[in-house]
Amino acid sequence: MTADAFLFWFLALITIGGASLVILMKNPIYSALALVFTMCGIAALFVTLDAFFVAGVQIIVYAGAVMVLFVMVLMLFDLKHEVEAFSKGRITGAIKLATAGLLAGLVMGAIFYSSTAVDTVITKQLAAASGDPSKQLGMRLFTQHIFAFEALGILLLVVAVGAVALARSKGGTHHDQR
Amino acid sequence: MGQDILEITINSVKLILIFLMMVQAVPILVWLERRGSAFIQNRFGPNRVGPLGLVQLLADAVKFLTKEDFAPDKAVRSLFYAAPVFALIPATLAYAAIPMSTPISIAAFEAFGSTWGPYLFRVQGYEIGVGIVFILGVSSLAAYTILMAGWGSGSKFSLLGALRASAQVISYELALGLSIVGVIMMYGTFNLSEMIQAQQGPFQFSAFGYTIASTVDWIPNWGIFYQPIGFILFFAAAFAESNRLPFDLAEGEAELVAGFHTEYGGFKMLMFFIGEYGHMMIAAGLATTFFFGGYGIPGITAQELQQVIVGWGYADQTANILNAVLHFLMYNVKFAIFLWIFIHVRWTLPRFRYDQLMDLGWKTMLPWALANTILTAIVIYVVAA
Amino acid sequence: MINADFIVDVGISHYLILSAILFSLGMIGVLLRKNAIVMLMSIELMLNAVNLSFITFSKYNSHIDGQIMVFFVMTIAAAEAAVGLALIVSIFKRYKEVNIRFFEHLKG
Amino acid sequence: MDHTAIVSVLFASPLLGFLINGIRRNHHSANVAGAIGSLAVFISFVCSILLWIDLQGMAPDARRIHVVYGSWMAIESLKIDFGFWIDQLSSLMILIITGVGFLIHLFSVGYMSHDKGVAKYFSYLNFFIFNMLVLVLGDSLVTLFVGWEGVGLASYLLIGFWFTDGEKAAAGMKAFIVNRIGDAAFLIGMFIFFVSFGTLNIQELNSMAPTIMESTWFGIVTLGTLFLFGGATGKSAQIPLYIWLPDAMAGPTPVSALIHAATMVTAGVYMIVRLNPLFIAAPNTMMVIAVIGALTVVLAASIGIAQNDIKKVLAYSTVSQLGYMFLACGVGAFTTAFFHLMTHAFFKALMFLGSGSVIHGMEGEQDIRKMGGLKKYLPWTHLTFMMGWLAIIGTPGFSGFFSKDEILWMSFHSPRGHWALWVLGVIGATMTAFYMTRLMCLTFWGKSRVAKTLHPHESPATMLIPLFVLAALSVVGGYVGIPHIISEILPGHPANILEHWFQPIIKTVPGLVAGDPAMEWGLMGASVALALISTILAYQLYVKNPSAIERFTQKINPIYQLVSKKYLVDELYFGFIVNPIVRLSENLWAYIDVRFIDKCTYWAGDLMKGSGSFVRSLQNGNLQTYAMYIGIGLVVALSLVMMR
Amino acid sequence: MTSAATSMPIGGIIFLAIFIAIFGTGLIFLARAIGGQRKNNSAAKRDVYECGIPGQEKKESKVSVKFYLTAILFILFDIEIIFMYPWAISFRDFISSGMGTPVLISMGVFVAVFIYGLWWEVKSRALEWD
Repeated sequence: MTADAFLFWFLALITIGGASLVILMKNPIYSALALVFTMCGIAALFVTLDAFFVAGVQIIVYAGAVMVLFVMVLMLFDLKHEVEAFSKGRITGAIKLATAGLLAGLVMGAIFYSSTAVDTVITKQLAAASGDPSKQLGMRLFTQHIFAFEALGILLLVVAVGAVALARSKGGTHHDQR
Repeated sequence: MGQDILEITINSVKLILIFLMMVQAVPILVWLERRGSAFIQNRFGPNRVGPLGLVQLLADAVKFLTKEDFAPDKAVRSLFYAAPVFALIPATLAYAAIPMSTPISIAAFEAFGSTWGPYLFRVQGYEIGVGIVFILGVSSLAAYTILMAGWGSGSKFSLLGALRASAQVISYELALGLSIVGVIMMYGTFNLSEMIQAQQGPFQFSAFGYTIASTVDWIPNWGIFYQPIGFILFFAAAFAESNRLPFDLAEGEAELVAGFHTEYGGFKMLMFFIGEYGHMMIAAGLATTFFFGGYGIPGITAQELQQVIVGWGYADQTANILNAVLHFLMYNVKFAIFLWIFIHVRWTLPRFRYDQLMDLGWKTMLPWALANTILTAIVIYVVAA
Repeated sequence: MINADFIVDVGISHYLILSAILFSLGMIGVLLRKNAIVMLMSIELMLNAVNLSFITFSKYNSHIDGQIMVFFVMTIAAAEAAVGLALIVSIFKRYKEVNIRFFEHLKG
Repeated sequence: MDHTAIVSVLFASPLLGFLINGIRRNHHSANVAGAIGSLAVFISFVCSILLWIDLQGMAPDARRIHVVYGSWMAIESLKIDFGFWIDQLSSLMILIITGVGFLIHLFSVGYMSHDKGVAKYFSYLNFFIFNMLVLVLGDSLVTLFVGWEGVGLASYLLIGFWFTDGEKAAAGMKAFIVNRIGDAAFLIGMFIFFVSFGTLNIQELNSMAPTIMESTWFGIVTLGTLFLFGGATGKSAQIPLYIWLPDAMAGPTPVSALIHAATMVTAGVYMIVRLNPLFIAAPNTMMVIAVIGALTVVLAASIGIAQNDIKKVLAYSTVSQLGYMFLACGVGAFTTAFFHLMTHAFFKALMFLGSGSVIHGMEGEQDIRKMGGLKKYLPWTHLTFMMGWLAIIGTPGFSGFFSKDEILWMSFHSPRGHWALWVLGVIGATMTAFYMTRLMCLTFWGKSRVAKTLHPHESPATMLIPLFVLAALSVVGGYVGIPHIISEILPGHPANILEHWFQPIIKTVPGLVAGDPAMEWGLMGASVALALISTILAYQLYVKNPSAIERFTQKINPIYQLVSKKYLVDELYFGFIVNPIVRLSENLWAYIDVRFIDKCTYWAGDLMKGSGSFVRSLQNGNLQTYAMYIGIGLVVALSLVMMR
Repeated sequence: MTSAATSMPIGGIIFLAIFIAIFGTGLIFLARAIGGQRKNNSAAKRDVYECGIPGQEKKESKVSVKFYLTAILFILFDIEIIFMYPWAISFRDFISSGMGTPVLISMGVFVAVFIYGLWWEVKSRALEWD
């Protein structure tokens, strides 16, 4: 087994284990921490795919920002006394599980089916000739995708305004119906 | 991690060494801090145990080890115990990415019946192409340590301290991240080694098609001359990131006792200390790298020094190693100066109020960092035109 | 199918299958967990799984656009998390709980 | 500067003015808002001049600038660009729009100085200018239509500017709805052309036209141009859709001058001139246009005689003058139509602004029966208004004379003309002379009937300067298009500049031959004489002998009533179109709807209710259940894809 | 770079992280072994520190929403800053390839939006602490 293959299987184990913990842990804080773990694993997978910059951004944005927010909210509202972790209903539960399982199975089937026709081993060099992939990303982002970039700027502004407005609201969507 | 078993071993040992270096640096820093503070405040400080009180470090470590391991009843034990361990990880991971000297190249040699090498060992944990992004990302994970400790303690003071500290850390991360955009623009790379390379040699730059160079050799081509505002912002933000005075709001004794580690004691406490000092070291290392030429020696480039050493009569291989040692010393001098500034500031400035702190981060440093970015962009654009 | 080659020769299909598994795990989380915040986290997990396949294809096709898409997805995900959490917090302020059943006002 | 930059500034300037004034709509300073608005239009005016100068420098048959900003839509064969076309015609048109527009902006600064919504007002005006430019410069019918709708919107907003007054808001809505009818026709026309020619680019359409000559009534070109003309009747207030224009006088007077006299209402004429090769190819359409134009001339002029509101008189006069332009188009004298458009823009804008000055001086009074003798209070207004009056009644030497007389001659002489059209035109001219003189008499001359409490005052300089400029233009504006017959007797034989300028792009109707000079002189003399007689008559009646008119109207009271009630056209429309439709719909509702359709819907509703109560159990409001449905759908879709 | 070299840092990072985790856990256990854990602590000792008074068990958390608002704003601005990184790194290349002006303008627009957002947050007092 080569180092690369070992790394992949190790990271696959970490990510799948972390993801399983996310959905299995009763305490949402543990779920969140498991998700941080998973995201770091995914970032490492990005590195094995030569996406260095995106891996760094994954850590900064997901692990360092988004999940901090989640953890902070969970801690702020101190949700130890959770009702029940999973929704009720055995039949719907079974259907839901089956749906997710089938989806994964179908995708896997498709991959196996097509991988007989396509070369499965990833070509190792990512356009190595054209220089630093981070620069390449920048060049492409600010030429081809410039409109999306500006639109995201506006989106972030709108979200900032909206989130502040929401966070300040008194809470609740309707009058209490209980 | 390497090509063959020797390289893997050396690289692993290197990593462990870096970690141990960080760990052992903490007692020294603690001693320095206590002596320094005493000096500043006209006291003696620890001076009984050993010469200049140097053995005090050992005594402290032993004292920490022998303390009772205690967790309050309300603590969430898993997080309570995991937090100090995790406090070590981000700091060390980030620090290991900072280059501390010129790489050492070892020519191929014969041993145990086979050919080994050639090797290129870097005096750093690992060379990363997107170094800055990696360091920023990893050090942003430090917020979890704080939150885990604060929440895991099950104490209100701890939680409030943790929330304050993490809010502070993330707020200043913005200013920190933005203050180095100008640096990235200057050097056009995320790689720390390449940045140091760019800062080698005497001061010179080109503008409007002319090359402007200093007439004196020893004025170095350091980033501080191009990014003074960026440096000030970066350094201030780094202070806040490491949770030290004047930014140690999380542990404002009068309000919050000791912040998120109120419930901690003994060795667990020491591990938080290591993490905190680790952040200080990262800040010092990064400031050195971005703005003060990294391991570079003013007045002479690494290649020139290599030539000089070869001229003294050493073989290339030996000269290479000597060169690396000299650069490593240079790095440590700069590094130590910054650490001393950290300590000095801590004992000089009073603590902020929390609203002042947040105002400073959001309403002063962020706009200034933005202004610095815009200014840099425009200058680069105009000068290159 | 599962043989030594499959373990040693890590290729595009491995990454894609991993991505599919992570996606399904996230989906299970969304479908089954009661806690709205955990549901949001599961959605993040699904997005991450998709990102992984984006990067895989980017590598496979030697084209940087996949990475740029991931960049955009991350932005959207962060925006979504910000707004989603703001909503959940406003629900929490009212009911002191974040059970998903408090979002059930739009029923037939 | 290259052309793209100039055109960009041309468009950006009023758009920016619109945005700035729109954003600061709550500021009440007329000077600032007016300065921004006027400056924006002035910059456009300068750009127009620059473009016109550039065109001058080009070879006569290559005078065109095509600016394309990019593709707007490209769906199979439908390709529409953000393209703008500047040639002899559109460059002159934008000169008129921005030039007259600038003067009217300037006038508005004084006129609207006391209004709270002055910033809003100027932002609308700039919006109008922008859209008018789009309309005029658009290189395809779609772009033209965008401007067409845009000016409609601006017109609606400005008619209902004082929307707190219900009647004025209603006038705005009336204009909008009546225009909608025309717009529907215009759209149909566009569709017809797209289906049959596969393009909506104006130049391409024009280049295809010369090979066609349709004599049937149901040919593609005839139908298409008829529908386009239908759109023009809406925008340019021709029979049967002219009814909105008099009501549109509810807006501020400068708006009436700019939109409802000088520019927007002439858009229909412009459109026809723009597409002249197509219209030439459809003689039947041209005949319709000519007849409707001539009828409008007479009808509107006759209503104008009996109106007492100073702006209403001018409004009907506008309708009537627009009728002349259509008459000219209809007989194939496109150059002359544009010529009249231009002179009309000068003198009618002048008269509207003059009336605005009067209204301003009379502190809002619009009824001419309560004026009279204003000459001594408003000397400058009187003087400039008189220039407009001389121009419109066709006094030889003034601008209106040249254009109107050319139209009359062409309607008689052109192969598409007819003596009956000439007769109608001359009747219209006679009536025009009469009611305009009446307006002059009642407003400025004779005895003062002004209420004792009112103290009429002359307007400030910002309002008078535009009047002077326009008055000068009204006097000399006609000399760019001196008819041949007159130029022959003038020293130096000045050429017909306008005809020369338009020659490369405006086609003449086939079969046009040089006319008999004696005949032309005769006809001209006849029409001038008739106009002179009616002028003197009006003067006699309204100044010298006011009691005679009293007796006269008494004698023909039924007719007078009919005319002063505008031939009851509004009532007719209500009686024969609106009310029957309402009654029909009521009947439909009572019998078909309630008894049949409702039953069906109830039955369908019950069915839906039944099935809905089943489906409702699926929609339990639970997010996760919904997510499950999505998942199941995904699985099904994926399996279907996989199975193929 | 060979494939081994590209995966080297990631291997090193993982190795170091695992090493520290094990090392740290070992230290914790070592400290426990040496320092020991006393049984039968008094209730006062086992309670969390609340300035010496008995701990209050009121769950009504009155924690300011500001913390979480700050975190939200942090995420959004952080992403905007992250967007500047690829721009910053390739800015010189853009200039040398003659595309400096459009790229500078597009980032100017983005930064203008950023500044407006910041200004709005300051103006709406979302960043006030009291």
